[in-house]
Amino acid sequence: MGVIATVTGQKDLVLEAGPGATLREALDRLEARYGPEFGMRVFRSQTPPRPLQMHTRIFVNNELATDETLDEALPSGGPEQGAAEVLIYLMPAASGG
Amino acid sequence: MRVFTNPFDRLMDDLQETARPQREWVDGRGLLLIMGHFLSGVGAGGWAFSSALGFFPGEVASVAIVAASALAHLLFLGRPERFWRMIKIRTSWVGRGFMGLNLFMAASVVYLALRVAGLGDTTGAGAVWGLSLVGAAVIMLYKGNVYAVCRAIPFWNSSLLPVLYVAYALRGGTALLLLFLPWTELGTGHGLVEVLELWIGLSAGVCILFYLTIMASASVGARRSVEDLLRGRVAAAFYGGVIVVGFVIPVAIGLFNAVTPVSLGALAVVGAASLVGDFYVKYAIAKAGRFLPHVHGAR
Amino acid sequence: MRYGMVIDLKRCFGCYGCQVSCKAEHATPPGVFFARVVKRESGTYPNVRKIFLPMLCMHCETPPCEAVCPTGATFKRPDGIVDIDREICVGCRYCMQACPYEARYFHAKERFYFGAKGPTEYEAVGYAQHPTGVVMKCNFCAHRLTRGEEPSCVMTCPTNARTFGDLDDPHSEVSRLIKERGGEPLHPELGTGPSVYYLPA
Amino acid sequence: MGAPKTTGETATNGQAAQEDRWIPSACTICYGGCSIQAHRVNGTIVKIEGNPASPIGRGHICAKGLSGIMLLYDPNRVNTPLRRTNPEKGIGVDPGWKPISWEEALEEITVRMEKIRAEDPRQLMIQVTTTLAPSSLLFFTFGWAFGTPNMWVAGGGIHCGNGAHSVGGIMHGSWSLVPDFEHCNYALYFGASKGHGAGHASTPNMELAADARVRGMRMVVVDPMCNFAAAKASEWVPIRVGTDEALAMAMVNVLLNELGIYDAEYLRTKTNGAYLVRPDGHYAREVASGKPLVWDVAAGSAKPYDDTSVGEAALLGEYQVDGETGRPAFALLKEHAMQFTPEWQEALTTVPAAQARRLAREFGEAARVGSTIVLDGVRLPYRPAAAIYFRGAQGHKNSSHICFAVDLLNQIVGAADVVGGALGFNPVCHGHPDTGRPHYVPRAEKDGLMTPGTWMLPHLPYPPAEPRHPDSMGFIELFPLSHVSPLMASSDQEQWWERFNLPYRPKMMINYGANSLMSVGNKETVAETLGTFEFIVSFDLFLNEFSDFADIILPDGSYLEVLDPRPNFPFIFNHPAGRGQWGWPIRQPVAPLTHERRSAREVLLGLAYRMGLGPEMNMAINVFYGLDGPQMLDPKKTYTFEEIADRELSHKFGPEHGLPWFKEHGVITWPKKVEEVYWRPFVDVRVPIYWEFMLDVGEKIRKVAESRGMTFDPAYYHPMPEWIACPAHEVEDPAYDLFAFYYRDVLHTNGFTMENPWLDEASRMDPYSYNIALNTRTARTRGVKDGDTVWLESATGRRVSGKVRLTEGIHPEGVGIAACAGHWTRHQPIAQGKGVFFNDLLEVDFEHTSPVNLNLDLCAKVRVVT
Repeated sequence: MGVIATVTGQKDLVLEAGPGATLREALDRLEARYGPEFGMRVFRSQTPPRPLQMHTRIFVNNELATDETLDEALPSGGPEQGAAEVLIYLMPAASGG
Repeated sequence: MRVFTNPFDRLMDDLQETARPQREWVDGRGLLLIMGHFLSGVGAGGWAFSSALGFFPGEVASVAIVAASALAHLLFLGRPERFWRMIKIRTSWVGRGFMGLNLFMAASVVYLALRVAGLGDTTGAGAVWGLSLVGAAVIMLYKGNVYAVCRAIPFWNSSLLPVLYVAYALRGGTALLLLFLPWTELGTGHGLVEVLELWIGLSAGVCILFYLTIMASASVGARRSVEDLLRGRVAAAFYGGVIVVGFVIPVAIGLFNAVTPVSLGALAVVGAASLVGDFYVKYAIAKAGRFLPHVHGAR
Repeated sequence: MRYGMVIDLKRCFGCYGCQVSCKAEHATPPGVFFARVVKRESGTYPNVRKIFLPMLCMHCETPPCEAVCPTGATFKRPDGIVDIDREICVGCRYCMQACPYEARYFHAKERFYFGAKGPTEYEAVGYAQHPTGVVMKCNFCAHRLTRGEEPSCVMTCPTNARTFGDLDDPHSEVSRLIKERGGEPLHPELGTGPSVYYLPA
Repeated sequence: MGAPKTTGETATNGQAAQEDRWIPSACTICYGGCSIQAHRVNGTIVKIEGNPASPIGRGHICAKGLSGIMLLYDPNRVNTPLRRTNPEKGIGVDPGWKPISWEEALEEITVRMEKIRAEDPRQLMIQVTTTLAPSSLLFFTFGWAFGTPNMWVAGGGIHCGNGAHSVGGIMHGSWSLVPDFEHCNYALYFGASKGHGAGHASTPNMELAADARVRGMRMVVVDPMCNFAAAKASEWVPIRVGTDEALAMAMVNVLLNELGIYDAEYLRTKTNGAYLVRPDGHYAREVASGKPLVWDVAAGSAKPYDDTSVGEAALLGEYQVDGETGRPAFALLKEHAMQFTPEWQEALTTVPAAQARRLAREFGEAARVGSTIVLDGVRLPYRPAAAIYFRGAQGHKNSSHICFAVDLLNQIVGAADVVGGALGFNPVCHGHPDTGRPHYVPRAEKDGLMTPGTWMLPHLPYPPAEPRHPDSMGFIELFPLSHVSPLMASSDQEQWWERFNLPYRPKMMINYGANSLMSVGNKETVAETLGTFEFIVSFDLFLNEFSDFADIILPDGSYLEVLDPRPNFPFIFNHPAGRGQWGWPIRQPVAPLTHERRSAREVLLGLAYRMGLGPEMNMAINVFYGLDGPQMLDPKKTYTFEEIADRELSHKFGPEHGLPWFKEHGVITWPKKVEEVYWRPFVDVRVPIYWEFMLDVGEKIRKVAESRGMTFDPAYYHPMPEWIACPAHEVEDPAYDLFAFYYRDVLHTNGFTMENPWLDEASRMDPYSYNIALNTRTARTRGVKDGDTVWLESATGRRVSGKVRLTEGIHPEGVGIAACAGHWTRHQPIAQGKGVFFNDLLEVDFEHTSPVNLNLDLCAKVRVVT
C-alpha cells in the first residue's frame, strides 16, 4: 500500500513460497530484498523475538496478523490467484491527537 | 452604570444579586401602577376633604383623578380585558382595592349627580356620601396593605406601610385643595387647610423617618433596600423627590406661612410640591423593594 | 396525596442541568426559569463554603401567591401542586411580589433567543403553549406526572440530587430522606409550608 | 431509571397518525459522548434526554447536552459552502464570503490537493478539535491515506493531556484516571474535576462522585480555586498555581521516609521497584537476555526480573552485580524523595508543612496496605485511596514529572487499578460475550513493563518510539512521549523548521471544527502561522474567529444530524470506569440535514475516492476501525460512511447487530467482569516507578536537538520526578505578582458552547463563568472592586480584559478564568463579547513547552491594570 511503497518502491509484488511457509519467513525475505529500513518499519525490535511494529498492520487473506500468528503457516489458496494474499499497511509513525 | 438596559440583560444581572430588586411594580409599565397608586390616594384624600367642605370643584376633580387612577391600573395589567375578574376580596388586597374603587366611583358619581340635581341634603344623598367615604377609605387603606403583606419583600413587609400610605393620601387630598386656592375662595376652610396640611406633612415626614429607622435595623433584605434609598440606586428619587420637593419645601413654606401669611400662589406651590413628593414616596418605596435572600450570611 | 421534592445539597454541585432541562421541557422563553440554580459563597479564605441552591416553585401548603391572587387564577390542586389558570390570570403580578422563592415570571411579550432572527423551529412549536400578559411558573411537570414520568429536572439530574414523591406517605422515599437526613424547607419561618425540602450539604 | 422510551409512530386521539418518536443517539457537545434520546414530534426535536438504557449516563445528561436543541436550530449556522472573495487574511478582516455549490467547492479542493500530493503530501496539515473526539480522529485516517504526518488537535493535547494521557498510558494503560468511586474512601485530586464537570465520561462520573460523597468518601482537592470539585470536597487545599508536583513529592517523601508506608508486595511484582539500577542510572541487565536483574534475597544472587525462581526480590539495599553496585529502583526513589521535605514544598506551594504531612498520613492510612476484599466471589486487593491529576495539574512545562509524581502516590501504596484505588478508564475489555470483541488487554513490553492494550493513536506511550530527526511539522518523531505539538502553531516554528531543515512547508489545511485562533494561545502568534497557508478548508457549524483565515467553508452537520458508529470507543477515552455495564452506543441522525449541510465524514470519504485515494483510504479505515475478515473494506471498492459504520458494528457484534439494529436500539450493553475492572492482579505486567527509559530517550533527543541548537535540559528526563518551575515562576519583575490560569467551566466545552443561548443565560447567572475570579483581599490591596472591569497584563505584555468577581475561594496569587471565552466574531451573536479570552495571555513557543511531551505551559504571570 501507499506507505509501504515508499520503502519497497512498488505497490504489489509476488513471492513464491513453498507449503508451510510462515508470514515471518515471507517478511524476512522481503527484508533481505529491501534492506533493514523495511525490517525497522515492520518489526518493533531487531533482535528476536521480533514482534510486529505498532504502526504496522498486516492482513493475510483479510485476517489481521498478530505476533501470535506470525509464525503460523500461511494459508494457501487466497481469495484470488492460488496464493495467500498478504496486505502490509504501515501507518505514519507520527500522528497527533 | 449603563443608561439604557433591556429587561433581559437587567434580569441576568439581578439574578446574581443576593437580594434581587423588585422590578415588575415600578419599571417600564410598572410606572403605570405607581401612577395609579398615587392618583387613587390623592383622589380619595381629595374627596374626603372637598366633600367634607362641600367644595364642588374639588369633589369633581377627586372623582376624575380616581377615575384616571383606575385607567392607569387597567393599563398596567397584562390582560386588561379580564379586569373584571379581580373580585377575590376574601384574601387579596388587590381584590379589595378593586372593589373599593368600584364602590367609590359608583357612590361618588351618584352623590355628585344628586348634588347637581339639588338633592344633596336628602338622607339618601347622605347615605350615598357615606358609601363614597367607605370606598375612599378602602382606596386609601388597600395600597399600603398590598405592599405590607408581601413577606417576600422585607422592606415592604411592615405594618407601618399602610399608616404611611393613609397619611400620604390625606396629605395628598389637602394638597389637591391647596392647588385651588389661587382661583377659588374656600372661605372659612382656608386657615384650617393650611394647618391640616402642615400637620399631615409633618406627620408623614415623621412617619417616614420612623419607618426607615426601624427598617434599617431589620433583615438583610430590608437593609439593602434602605441602602438603596439612602445611598443607592433610589437615593436621587428619595432625597430629591420625597425629602426636598415633597417635604422640606412644603413644610418650610407652611411654617413660614404660620408666622406671616404668604400668598395663595405660594400655598398652591406647597400643594404641588407635596403632590410631587407623594408620587415619589410611592415610587421610591416600590423601587427600593428587594426580595428576601435565600442563603443566610452568603455573598 | 401531596407531591413533594427532596433536593440533596450534598449531591448537587451546581451543573445547571435542572435549569436547562426545565427550559427544554417547558420551552420557557428567555429570562424565564421555572427551575434555576443559585450559587453563593460564605466564609473567608481558606475556609470557604460554596452554596449551590437549586430553586423552583415550592408548591407551598399555604401558598402566599394563591392568597394574594385577586382572580383565583392561582390555585392549589388536591395533589398539592400549585398551578396557574392562564385563561383567568389578569397579569397583575401581585403573586410575584408575594412569592418568597422568586418562582414566578411574567410573560410580558413574546421574545426569542435569537432575537430579531425570530423563533427557531423549536421555539415556534414550544412557545405556543405560553400566552403573553400572564404569570407563569413550575407545576412539577404535571403533564409528565400524568404520563407516569418524574419531573424533567428530577430525571435529568446527573447527581441524582432530586427525589420526587408523596409527602403524605410516611414510607415514601421523600419522607424517608427528610426523616433520615434531616430535610428542611427554605424559609420555614414564613410558614408557607413548602413541599420542597433540602438535605444538608 | 425507567426503560428507554418507545420509538416509532403513534397515532394520537384518533387524528391522522402524527410522528412522535424517541430516537436513541449520542451527545457530542463535549467529548464525554453521553447517550441521549431525542424526542421528535412531526419532524421537530422538542427535547433531548439521557438514555436510561445506556451506561454512558444512565438516563442523565448535563446542561450542555440538554441545550443541543438550541445548537441544532441556531439560525446563525453555516448553511452552504462558502468561498472567500477578499484575498486579504487577518484577524477581523472580513473574507467576504460568497455562497458556492458543493461541486464547485469539492472540485477546487480536489485540484489543489492533487497538486500538493504530487509535490509532497506532507504539505497538507489536518486540524481537528477535541470537542468531536474520538470521532474526529477519523480525519487522521485521511491523513494516513494522503501520506501526511501533520495532524493535530488544535489546543487539545498541548493544553489538556500530553502529560496526563501519556502518564496514564504508561502507568495505567489508559487515557485518564478516576478514583474507584464505588469503593474509594480517600480521593486526592490535583487540579482535576472528575465527577464535577467537564471531561471524559463527565456525566457518568457526576453520578458516581455524588454517590461516593453520600457514602462518605473523603475528597481532598488541591486546586488554586474553590470551584466544582473543590466546592464539594471535604477539604480544599489552596495551592500556588503550577506547584502541585512539589506537594505530591513531599507526600511521597513523608510516606516513604517518615511513615514507611508502602506496599512492598505490589512494588515487587507489579512495578520495576526491584529492578537493580547501576550507578549510571541504567538497569543492571543479564548479559545473555538483556533482561533487567532483580536481587533474589533468599538465593542471595541477581536474577532476571521474570525468573520464576525468584522468591522475594529486594526493594532496598545495595548489591554487587558483575563488579558494579546495583540498587533496587525503589531504594533510589526512596532516597530521591528525601530532598522534597514538607517544609521545602511549603515555600513553593504555600501549603503548610503540617498539612502536607497530615494529608500524606491520611492517604497512607486510608490505603490499608495489605488488605483484601471479596467482590463477585473473587478476593481482590483493597486499597481505598486514590490520587488523581488532570488538566489543572498537568498544564505546565514539567507536565510529565507532575503527573508521574501524583501517580507515584498510588503506586507506592499499591492503589492502582485495584478495588478502591485509582482506576484507569477501562484498560481491559474481554469483549461482548457473543463475539469476544472488542478485546484488548495491556501486555508486558520491553523490560516487562506495560504497554496499553488499546490507545487513541497509533503510537503508544510505551515503549516510546526511537526519537529521530523529525520530518513532521510538530517534531513528534523527536518527542515520542508527546501526542500533539504546539509547533503546529507556534511563534518559533519557522526557526525550528529551518534549523532542522524541514524539507517542505505546510501549504494547505483541512480543519474539522477547530477554532485554533482561540484554542491554542495568543491570537497574534496563531494568526501568523495561519497566514502562511496558501489554502485552508474548514468544516464548520458556525463561522468563527478562525474562519477569517479559511478559504473555503464547508457546512457540516451537527452531532444531531450525522452518524458515528463509535462515540464511546476506545473505552479508555470516555466510557465510565468502574463496575457496571459495558455500553457501545452509536450516534445517529435524529434530525435530517437541512439546507446544503453535509456530514463531514461522507464529504471526506468522497474527497478521498474522488482523488483516487480509495485503496489507501480504505486500508487506513480498516486499520483505524480494526476491520478484518468479512467486514474488511476491499481496497479496490468504494463505500459510503453508512456502509463502513455497518461493517464496523457487524465486525464487533456480529452481522445481526449491524447498523439497522443499532439505529433501532441505540446501544448494546453487557456486564463488566471484576477481572476487567480490577485487572491489575490478573494481568502480568509491571509499571515503572523508575523511568529508566527516559535516560535513553533523553539522550537520543539530546543528540538530535543540540545539534540543531535546541537547548536540552536533562532534568526533564530524570527517571524520577524533579522539581522544575514553569516559566511563569521565573518571571523576575515584581510588578507581575499574580498567576492567571483557566479552568473548564461546567457549562462550556472549549469555545463552541458560548453561542448556545441556554448556556449563555446560565453563564450570565453564574458568578464566575464570564468573569475574572480574584481573591477579595488581593483585590482590595489593588483597589479593585467587585464588578470592576480590569486588564490583565502578562509579563510578556499581552493583555486581556474582563469583569472582576471577588471571591474568598481562590488562592491570593491566583487569577481564575473560565473556559475559552471572549469571542469577537459577529457570526456568533450570542457568544460575541461574552467572557474572557484567557488564551490570549499564552505564549506559544518551544520555551513554554515541555521538552518531554510538548505540553504547553498554561499559567501566565500577570498584573492587574485598572
